[in-house]
Amino acid sequence: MKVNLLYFGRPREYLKLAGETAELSANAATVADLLASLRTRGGDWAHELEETRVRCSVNQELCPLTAPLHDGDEVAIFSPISGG
Amino acid sequence: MKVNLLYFGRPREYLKLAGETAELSANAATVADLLASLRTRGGDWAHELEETRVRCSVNQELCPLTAPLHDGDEVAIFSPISGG
Amino acid sequence: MSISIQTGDFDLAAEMQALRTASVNAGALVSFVGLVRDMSNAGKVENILLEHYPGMSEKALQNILVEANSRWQLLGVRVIHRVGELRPNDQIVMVATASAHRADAFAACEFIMDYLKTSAPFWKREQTAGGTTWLDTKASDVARAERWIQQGDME
Amino acid sequence: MSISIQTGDFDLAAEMQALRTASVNAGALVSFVGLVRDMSNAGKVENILLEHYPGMSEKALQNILVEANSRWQLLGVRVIHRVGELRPNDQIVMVATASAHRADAFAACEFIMDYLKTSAPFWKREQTAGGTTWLDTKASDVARAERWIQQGDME
Repeated sequence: MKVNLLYFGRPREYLKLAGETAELSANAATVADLLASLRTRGGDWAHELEETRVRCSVNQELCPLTAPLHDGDEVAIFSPISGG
Repeated sequence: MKVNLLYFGRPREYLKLAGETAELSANAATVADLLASLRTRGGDWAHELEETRVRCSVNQELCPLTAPLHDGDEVAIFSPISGG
Repeated sequence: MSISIQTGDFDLAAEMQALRTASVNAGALVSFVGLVRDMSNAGKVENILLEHYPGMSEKALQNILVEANSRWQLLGVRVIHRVGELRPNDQIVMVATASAHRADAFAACEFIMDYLKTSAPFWKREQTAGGTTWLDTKASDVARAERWIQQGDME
Repeated sequence: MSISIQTGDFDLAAEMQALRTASVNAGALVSFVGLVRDMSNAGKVENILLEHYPGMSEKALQNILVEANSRWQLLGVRVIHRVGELRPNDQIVMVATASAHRADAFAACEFIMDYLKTSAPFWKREQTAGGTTWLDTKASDVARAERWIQQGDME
């Protein structure tokens, strides 16, 4: 399945990427699985996408890393929010 | 003893008086005693200065009607406060 | 800390700008403005008359601000209370607080309003078609002020 | 209810005037303005960069305002959040509420700020002489937001 990935905050700066379309294996059932898969790219990816460093939303709703993924989801990966 | 009496709010309007110097008998030991003495003037005085209708301050501090009086005190009698 | 009791209107914008300028390294500004409502329990309000106790009103507000400063970290406080005849939608009162953090600015602003309502000597006389009424202290204001009571302070 | 996310500054005076005009029979106006502080844990702040998630940020603020309206009697709400590069003492965010009574106006304004801090997708990157840092969510903000949690709402 495919998801539309967006990056914000620290990962967006350090990975030098605002977004991408990710093709996931059927095993990547949750955001945590997606992160694990992205970390295999190594280097900054392994470091910046550690579970304790990131938060996520699926289809523009904040959710835990255990949130399930479905084909076509808009998934955003970001550092802890700090607005206001 | 003498006290400087001020009226504010409803009693000031209905008694048509902003203030006066009151000569009190030694029996008028508290604000409540002072009010009782003023009510003997009758008419609007008896009505407007009923204990449930008024609040008071002595020397510009809010206080209960049981507050003691001393010679030269500035005593204000007023309706419940309602600013802001 | 600055207090004004005045018949004239006030300019919230100018007051907030002055507070912001005077409050170095403030991170949070909170303001409250109270307006004359055009409907009351007695019907359509034509005007209100605001009376105060000169001398005591300034002192009472000053005491409230001293207490607020002792409870919260404030960088600035401004209070303006109007007196005299006011009409519906007119501004009556303004309380503005500046602090490094919003928790302090919010709490102090609410505290000042709650105590002002119940312990500062101001009186409102409301005029409707049915005549004039001196308003009573609201029970809800008393209850709000009592939330702030701590052992040993402001009896 | 009106929300803006913008790079430009805002005029608190004009916003409050507009809110007051639009909020018929309001008795209470409360505003909060958040400013860039010039000192942080990392030292003297040179600037901050505010990033957001276009689409989600508006939606998140809208959800917070809907929830505030369901909890309190509000006559008007205005939220402005700036994005882009800001300097010390610049305005970052404004929340203004109008209500018949101040309890509702105060509570809603604080609630909106507490939820905005913890659930709206904005990020701050602070620049000091030591470099840049993406700020973390403050534990105190999380604690403040949790005060509002009621059974059955906003999980």
